[in-house]
Amino acid sequence: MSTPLLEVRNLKTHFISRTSRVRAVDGVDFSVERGKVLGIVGESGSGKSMTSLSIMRLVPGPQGQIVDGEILLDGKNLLKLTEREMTNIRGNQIGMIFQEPMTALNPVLKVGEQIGEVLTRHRGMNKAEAKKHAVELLKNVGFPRAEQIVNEYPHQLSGGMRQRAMIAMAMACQPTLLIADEPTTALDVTIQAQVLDLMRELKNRTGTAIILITHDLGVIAEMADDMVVMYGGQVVESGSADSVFEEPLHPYTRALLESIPVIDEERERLTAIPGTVPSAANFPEGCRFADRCSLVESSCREKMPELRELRKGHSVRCTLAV
Amino acid sequence: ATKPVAKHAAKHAAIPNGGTLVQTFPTAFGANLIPFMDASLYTATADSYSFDPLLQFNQNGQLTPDIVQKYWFSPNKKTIYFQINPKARWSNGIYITSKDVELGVDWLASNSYNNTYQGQYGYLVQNIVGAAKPLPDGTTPSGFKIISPREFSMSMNTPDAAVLSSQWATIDPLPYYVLGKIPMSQWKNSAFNKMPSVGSGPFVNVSIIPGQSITQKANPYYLFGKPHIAYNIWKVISPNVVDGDLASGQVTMAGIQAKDVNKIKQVPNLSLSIQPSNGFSYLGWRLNNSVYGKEFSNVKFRQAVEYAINRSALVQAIDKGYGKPENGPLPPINFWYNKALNNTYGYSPAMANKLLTAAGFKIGKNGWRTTPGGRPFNPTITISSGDSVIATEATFLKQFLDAIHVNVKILPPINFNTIISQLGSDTNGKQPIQGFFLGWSLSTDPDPRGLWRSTDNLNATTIDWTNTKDPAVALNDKLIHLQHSAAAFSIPYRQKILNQWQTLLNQQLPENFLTMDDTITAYNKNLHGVVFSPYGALYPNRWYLN
Amino acid sequence: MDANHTPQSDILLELTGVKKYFPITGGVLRRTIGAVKAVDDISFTLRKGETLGLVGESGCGKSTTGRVIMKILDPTAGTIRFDGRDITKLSGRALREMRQDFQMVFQDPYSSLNPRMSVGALVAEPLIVNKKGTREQIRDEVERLLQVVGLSPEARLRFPHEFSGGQRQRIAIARALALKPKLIVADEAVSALDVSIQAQILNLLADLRKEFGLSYVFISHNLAVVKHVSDRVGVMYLGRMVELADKAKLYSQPLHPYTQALLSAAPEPKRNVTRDRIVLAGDVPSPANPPSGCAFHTRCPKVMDVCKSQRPELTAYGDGQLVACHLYA
Amino acid sequence: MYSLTSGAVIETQKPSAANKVKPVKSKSPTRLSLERFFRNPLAVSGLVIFCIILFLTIAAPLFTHFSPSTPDIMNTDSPPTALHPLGTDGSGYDNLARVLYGGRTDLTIAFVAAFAQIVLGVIYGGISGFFGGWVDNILMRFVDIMLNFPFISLVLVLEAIFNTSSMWMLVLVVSITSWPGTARFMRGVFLQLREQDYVVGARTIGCSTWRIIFRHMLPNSTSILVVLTSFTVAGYVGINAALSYLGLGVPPSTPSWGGMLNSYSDYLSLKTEPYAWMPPALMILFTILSVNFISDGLRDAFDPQSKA
Amino acid sequence: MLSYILRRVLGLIPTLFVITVIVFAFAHMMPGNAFQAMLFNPHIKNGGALYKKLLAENGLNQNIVVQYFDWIRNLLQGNLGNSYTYQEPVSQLIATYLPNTLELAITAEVIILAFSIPLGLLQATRANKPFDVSTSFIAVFFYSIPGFVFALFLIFIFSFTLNWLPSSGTVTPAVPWSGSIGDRMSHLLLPALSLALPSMAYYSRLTRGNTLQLITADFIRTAKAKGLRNGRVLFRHVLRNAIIPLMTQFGFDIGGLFGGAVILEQIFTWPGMGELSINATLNRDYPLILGVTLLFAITVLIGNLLADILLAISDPRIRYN
Ligand SMILES: Nc1ncnc2c1ncn2[C@@H]1O[C@H](COP(=O)(O)OP(=O)(O)OP(=O)(O)O)[C@@H](O)[C@H]1O
Ligand SMILES: Nc1ncnc2c1ncn2[C@@H]1O[C@H](COP(=O)(O)OP(=O)(O)OP(=O)(O)O)[C@@H](O)[C@H]1O
Ligand SMILES: [Mg+2]
Ligand SMILES: [Mg+2]
Repeated sequence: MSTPLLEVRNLKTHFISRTSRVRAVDGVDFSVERGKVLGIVGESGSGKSMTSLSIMRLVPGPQGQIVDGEILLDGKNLLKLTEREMTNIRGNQIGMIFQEPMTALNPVLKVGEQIGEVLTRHRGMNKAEAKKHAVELLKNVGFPRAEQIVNEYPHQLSGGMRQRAMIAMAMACQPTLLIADEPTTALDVTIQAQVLDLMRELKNRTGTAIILITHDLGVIAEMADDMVVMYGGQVVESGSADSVFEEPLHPYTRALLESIPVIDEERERLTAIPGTVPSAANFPEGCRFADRCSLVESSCREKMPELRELRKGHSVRCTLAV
Repeated sequence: ATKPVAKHAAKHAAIPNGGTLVQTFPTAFGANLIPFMDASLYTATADSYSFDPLLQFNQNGQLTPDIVQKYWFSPNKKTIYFQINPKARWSNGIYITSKDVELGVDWLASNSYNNTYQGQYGYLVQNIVGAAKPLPDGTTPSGFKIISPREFSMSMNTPDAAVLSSQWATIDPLPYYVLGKIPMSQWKNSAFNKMPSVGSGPFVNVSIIPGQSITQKANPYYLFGKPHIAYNIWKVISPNVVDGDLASGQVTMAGIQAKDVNKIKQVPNLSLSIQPSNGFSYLGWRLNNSVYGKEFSNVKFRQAVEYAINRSALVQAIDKGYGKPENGPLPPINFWYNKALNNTYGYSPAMANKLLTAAGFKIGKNGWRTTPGGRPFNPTITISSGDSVIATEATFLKQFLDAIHVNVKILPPINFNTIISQLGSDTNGKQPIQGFFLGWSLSTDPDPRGLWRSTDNLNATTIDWTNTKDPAVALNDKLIHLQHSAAAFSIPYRQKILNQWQTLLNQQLPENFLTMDDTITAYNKNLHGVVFSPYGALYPNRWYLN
Repeated sequence: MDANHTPQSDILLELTGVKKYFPITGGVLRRTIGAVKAVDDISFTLRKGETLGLVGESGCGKSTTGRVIMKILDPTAGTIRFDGRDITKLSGRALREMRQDFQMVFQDPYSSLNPRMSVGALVAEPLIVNKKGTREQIRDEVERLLQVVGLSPEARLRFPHEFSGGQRQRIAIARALALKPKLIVADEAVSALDVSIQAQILNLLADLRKEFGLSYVFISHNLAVVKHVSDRVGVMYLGRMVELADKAKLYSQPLHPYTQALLSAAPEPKRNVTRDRIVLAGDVPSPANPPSGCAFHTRCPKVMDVCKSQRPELTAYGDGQLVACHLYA
Repeated sequence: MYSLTSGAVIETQKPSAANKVKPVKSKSPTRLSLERFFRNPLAVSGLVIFCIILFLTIAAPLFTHFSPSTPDIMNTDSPPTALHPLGTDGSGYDNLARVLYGGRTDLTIAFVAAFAQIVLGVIYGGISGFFGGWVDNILMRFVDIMLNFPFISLVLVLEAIFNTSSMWMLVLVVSITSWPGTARFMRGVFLQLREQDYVVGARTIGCSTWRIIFRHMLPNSTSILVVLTSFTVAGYVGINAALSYLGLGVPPSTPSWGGMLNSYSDYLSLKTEPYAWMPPALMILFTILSVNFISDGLRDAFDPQSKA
Repeated sequence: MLSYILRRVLGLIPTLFVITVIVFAFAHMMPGNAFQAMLFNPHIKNGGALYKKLLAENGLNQNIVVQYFDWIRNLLQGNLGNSYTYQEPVSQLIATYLPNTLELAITAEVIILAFSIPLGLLQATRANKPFDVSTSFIAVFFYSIPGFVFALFLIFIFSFTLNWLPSSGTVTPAVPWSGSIGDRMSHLLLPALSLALPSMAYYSRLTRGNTLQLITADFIRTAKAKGLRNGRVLFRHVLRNAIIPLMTQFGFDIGGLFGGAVILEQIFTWPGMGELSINATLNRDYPLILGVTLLFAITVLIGNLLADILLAISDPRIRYN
């Protein structure tokens, strides 16, 4: 296989203020293959969004800083680029969609203008061309009335439609990578199914690789080729989706899978994970899951376990896993 | 008082012509500019520059020729004959004739004029035979006769020594060839009313910006010669910035307050004129007040108050010395002032205390005097709002009265309109006012009619002394009658009567006379030739700028 | 109907023909020009000790149903009977008395607790306003309640902002339990929580149910969660109940095309389960202007002509599975 | 492979690390806000300045033995002397005494008017927002009407009707003309609060209307109220000065900064008598500035998200 | 939108009705009336009779309710009556004075918006940097100074000391360039600035706050994720949204500016509505009081309406509701 499309190595994104240092992303490694879907799961606050924003170099400043690591897109380290060079990559080589379709679109600009903007910026089109192209893009994401939609404002669209418009916008320049940060969390199941379908279809059509961030293991199971499980700003497990679902190696991944009710099987009692996610401002020494882990040993609290490749292409950050 | 400036210098150097004079109004002027049309003081002032009266007063308050160059009385003193100056012309060169004077008289006598809100100057012609009541528009009173284009006469029913100086002299001729064509009922809406474009005075209007300014230019045909100054502008300027405008030269001449005199003296380009004024302030008492009317009616009380107040100190404190104590109903500046009144009621708390004690106002346990009946005596004094000097003066009055154990309370200042209305409502039994602090301003002639007689309509309100049963009131009325009777054509006689009248009021003190404040004018040093007087800055035609 | 199977005394809650319309005003004179039919003719019963799950997409009227039951909203039409008593028209003191028997847990644990009251005060408040005991008794009771929901009694002295979402939800539950209610309406009580925490709360709710014999109306859009907690499940669409059945039947053999689509669309955390996914086209229509006939006909893959004009009634099919669809008429 | 045991019947929450170190009695949100406030240097300096001003005003007799309301007729318009460090004014009042005592008037007007405005506005707006519906409709109509009133004219009219001009008059006029804005604002706040889950929740546990208003809604609007009040106070410190300019302020015998500033507000006085007008001007300025800083600080403290 | 405007206008009628009733009642509660002073003028012949005549002529001898409805009837015929003191139709007075006040208020608004929005944006993009801190301090400072004090200082500096700008009036009388654009502007500058400054400070604070909030908004992140450059993000995405709350504020303020002009009009001898309304009240000039109040209320409404329209233009969410 050739080099991966995107490689993230030892990424550290911290929020630094006079009184505290929030280690939102704390040494994350993963890679995305061309044309594949990488799913990232993890609880709220585990650093999923910050990881994706770090790739875009859109971490909210001035406190948020990428303090270490490399992000290689096609072998090119994004962290070394100037801000100006980076703007050429955003929206062009990497597209991004966000969780809240309600707020992710500018309420005062027409949908068509917002999509067209990407094209005028990166494809050098004039406004009229951009608008015409926007209609095409909207048709591609399944809008029957695309000609009207370009002249409408976001609030005139339903949640699902907005998310599709967002996708059209992110895909406008046919990026090689699409980062989708919880694209369906705010949507209803039936609409979620539509959007996921659409993403799959687009991926197949354009060969765009996707980073799909979610906390819904179901969505990952359905969509992802590879997956990464994050906890406390770190990757605790990564591998192909098949192998992780088949044999979850990390206690956290296991607990996660057992703690959710599933339609297809009857669970008398859910296996709850006690306690709460540790605060990113105040991580314990050693394994960050130790406090909640049912298998915890004293050694767990002493030293941070390394991410080890335990099976082929399947790594885990746990000393106990074998 | 400052001497008229630069009379002699003018003779040596040639007087320069041209320039613009800027004078100020503190608030907006009225929008009706036909003479006597508007009650606004400022409109009248502006009008006085563009319309000359029949006769004018000089700096000593005496009548001198103006449009009328000569006048004489018939032997029975009932008719006055007038002769118009042959040089008198309107600003467009047309000569002023008896017809123009007649129009002026007709206007003042007309229904249209008298039945409007502003018709207050109708009294100027009321003594002309046939004009006792307002006449239909355009009717000439039978007492007015045109003898020739330049001669006319006016008659009265009974000889009146004051009528010329206090009334007829001030009548303005009006341009017949303009206004004669317009029915008087329409004058108000005429273009001439919005801006009289011809006049007989030294300056005629050239443009008016409502609420802001009146621009006047020199009248080339002015009777006493074309003024040296080319333009005269009346500008409305807030009092807070007037001094700055004076200092920066944007305003040429403006009245200022006494407290500013020393500051103005430090401004290099300004001169000052300090002139006595023809008016005074007083402390009045409602003699018919239901609470303390009886006490106020006691002349000893009022005399005690007059002794108790250090009026010289008031002049020092309030007017920075630019003023005089006031002893009677005429200010010391007045030609007819009775000099014998000088120094009556010198500051003497001892006298005041003696008088009050004699009248039965005993000092109670709390240190304050009670009424002779033994009730607490805590009169209030009402003052009007809008001028901080008034409030200051009132606090001083309180201090002086405190010193003679009279516990007065100064009420919060209220609007002048409200005071007037409350003074009026006294008669209805509702008497919110006990003591009050106001002022009078006088016209040039001292004629006390209209105000001081028991038959005058104002007596019900401010001078309610004339309504009392006091025997002195009859004497007062008699003296007022005598001062304008036929005998009063003799100046010494009139002086004698007026002296008696002033003495009477000085003794009776219908109100407590306080002070006469000087009028202080600051003007740019490049303005010359102004004749300052208690009656204003005279003869604008002689002024010049360099 | 299925109420027939149960003796009347077993029924805790009964909704009959309940409607809730929100007026839409407009025009020059702000007249009512229409209505949002948030809940449009819903009937169901809840037995004592039973949990009824309500699922449906956003805006279908789940919360409104919950609020109508709670008497936070007055129904536009229909009757609500609680414990054999008609509470539809109840108000004032009588209502307040009655209210102790049914309590609510809200979705967002961040906004459902008054941030300016300490946890102790929050949990004590229902006891105080309903005058349940002396100060000391109330204090003891608060500590007991906190322990019941798995918090330490010291939590009493802290303020909500010091707790995580799951802990706050526990506080909210303690507060709801304070008055020993018979019914708890849980409106998306776990939706805002992380999956790991969600399980804690679901377990807690199950334990409480066992311990206190509670009944729940459990509102959620998560089919798996609803299945896990409920005995019976009602599926709502645009203000109407389209299917209501025992959970086993509903999940194994959904009748209504909408229920089928919903179930097929729910992603499962399992690899390689091949399901026949029914992807519905289009969006949910607006409840202000619902389609004629069957409200689902605009998206239904099995639509028939009759669906467009006639509104199907909720009728029993097979053994007591209630469904509102012309396919089963 | 390992097996995960299910937890106890009811999992007891393990106290998190953050909670462990904390003392048992923890800080209320208000307390935390105040702590944030006191960490804000600008706000604290504002508070200090304001306290100094307040002290100067209240303890005025300590700094001058002159009475601000007894004029000295023999000594008017005096420049600064040893006896009168700031000179005397046209009425012979000692300027220093006037400055010190004057704050009482201005601050009383500002505080009482602000307080009255807030109380009226909160009650009115609160009722309107809480009950909503037709009550709200009618009440807000009236607010619209009141908002349309020309303030200055109303001052004139009321002074004429009540036949007085005094500090309390001013307070009255200011309060009755300015509450509608507050009412409208508070209505919005209450409308919002009304929909909050915890308010709805309070109803479901049987709280009475009053309890809901006083225990749940008001405490949660205090932060807004505190900020609103302080901004309102700042707004009113200068009002007497402005009205004095039109001759509508407190009577000249009552000492007030506004009145002093006003009596020196002409070109020559500004130029030649800075010793007389600077002190009241600075007092007004510093009061408003400090109150503004305090308000800003309070807002940031109560609502750390807003950076405005 | 049209129906909205219509509703607002119709909704105003009862408001105006109540306002005029209250004002009318208040006006008549003031002691004295416009003609009473005549009774005390020693020079007027038959003052009493004339007084009665004037009362009758102006309907003041009638029942106050009748008077009010007379006024309404005249109003419906487009007649605002005659001012007692100015002796001119009220409508004509308003026509003379209103344009001046409008000129002042509108110029002030323009100054406010033109300066405070960019300033607020700049401050927000440099939040907590020296530029922001210093300009914010200055803003609070200006916000703290009473407008009239500021006016006096402006006059002191620009008019008296530097002699650059006139201190009063709307035009220079008696010069060839009187009334020219330049002349008018030079007169307008100081009063408009004095009127604008306190609000300018406030508006820039508001813009700054809005912008700071917007900078973290999701859709701004979206815009950045599209690769847009900073300038475009700021001016196209942030600014358009930042002005929305300003529009609402603007609506509230316009009436305030109108009323706030009263004092400045006095200082700058600006012949506007302020003077008219004060004189009307002092002189118990009922028709003028009512006329001015009516106009004031209508202005406030138009201001609000205008703000609503601007709001709708800048915020499509409102436009389509
Ligand atoms: N602006 C910020 N300042 C300080 N800390 C922040 C900031 N933004 C995020 N964090 C912290 O960074 C950590 C990671 O946040 P992130 O948004 O990446 O989580 P996430 O996994 O996306 O969670 P979610 O599922 O809730 O979106 C969290 O602990 C959060 O508190
Ligand atoms: N107070 C209200 N006024 C007007 N309309 C309302 C009100 N409350 C709810 N609605 C409308 O009623 C419909 C049903 O709302 P409801 O909150 O019951 O839905 P839901 O099923 O709980 O949705 P979600 O899953 O989003 O919570 C929605 O269209 C909503 O907009
Ligand atoms: Mg996230
Ligand atoms: Mg809901």
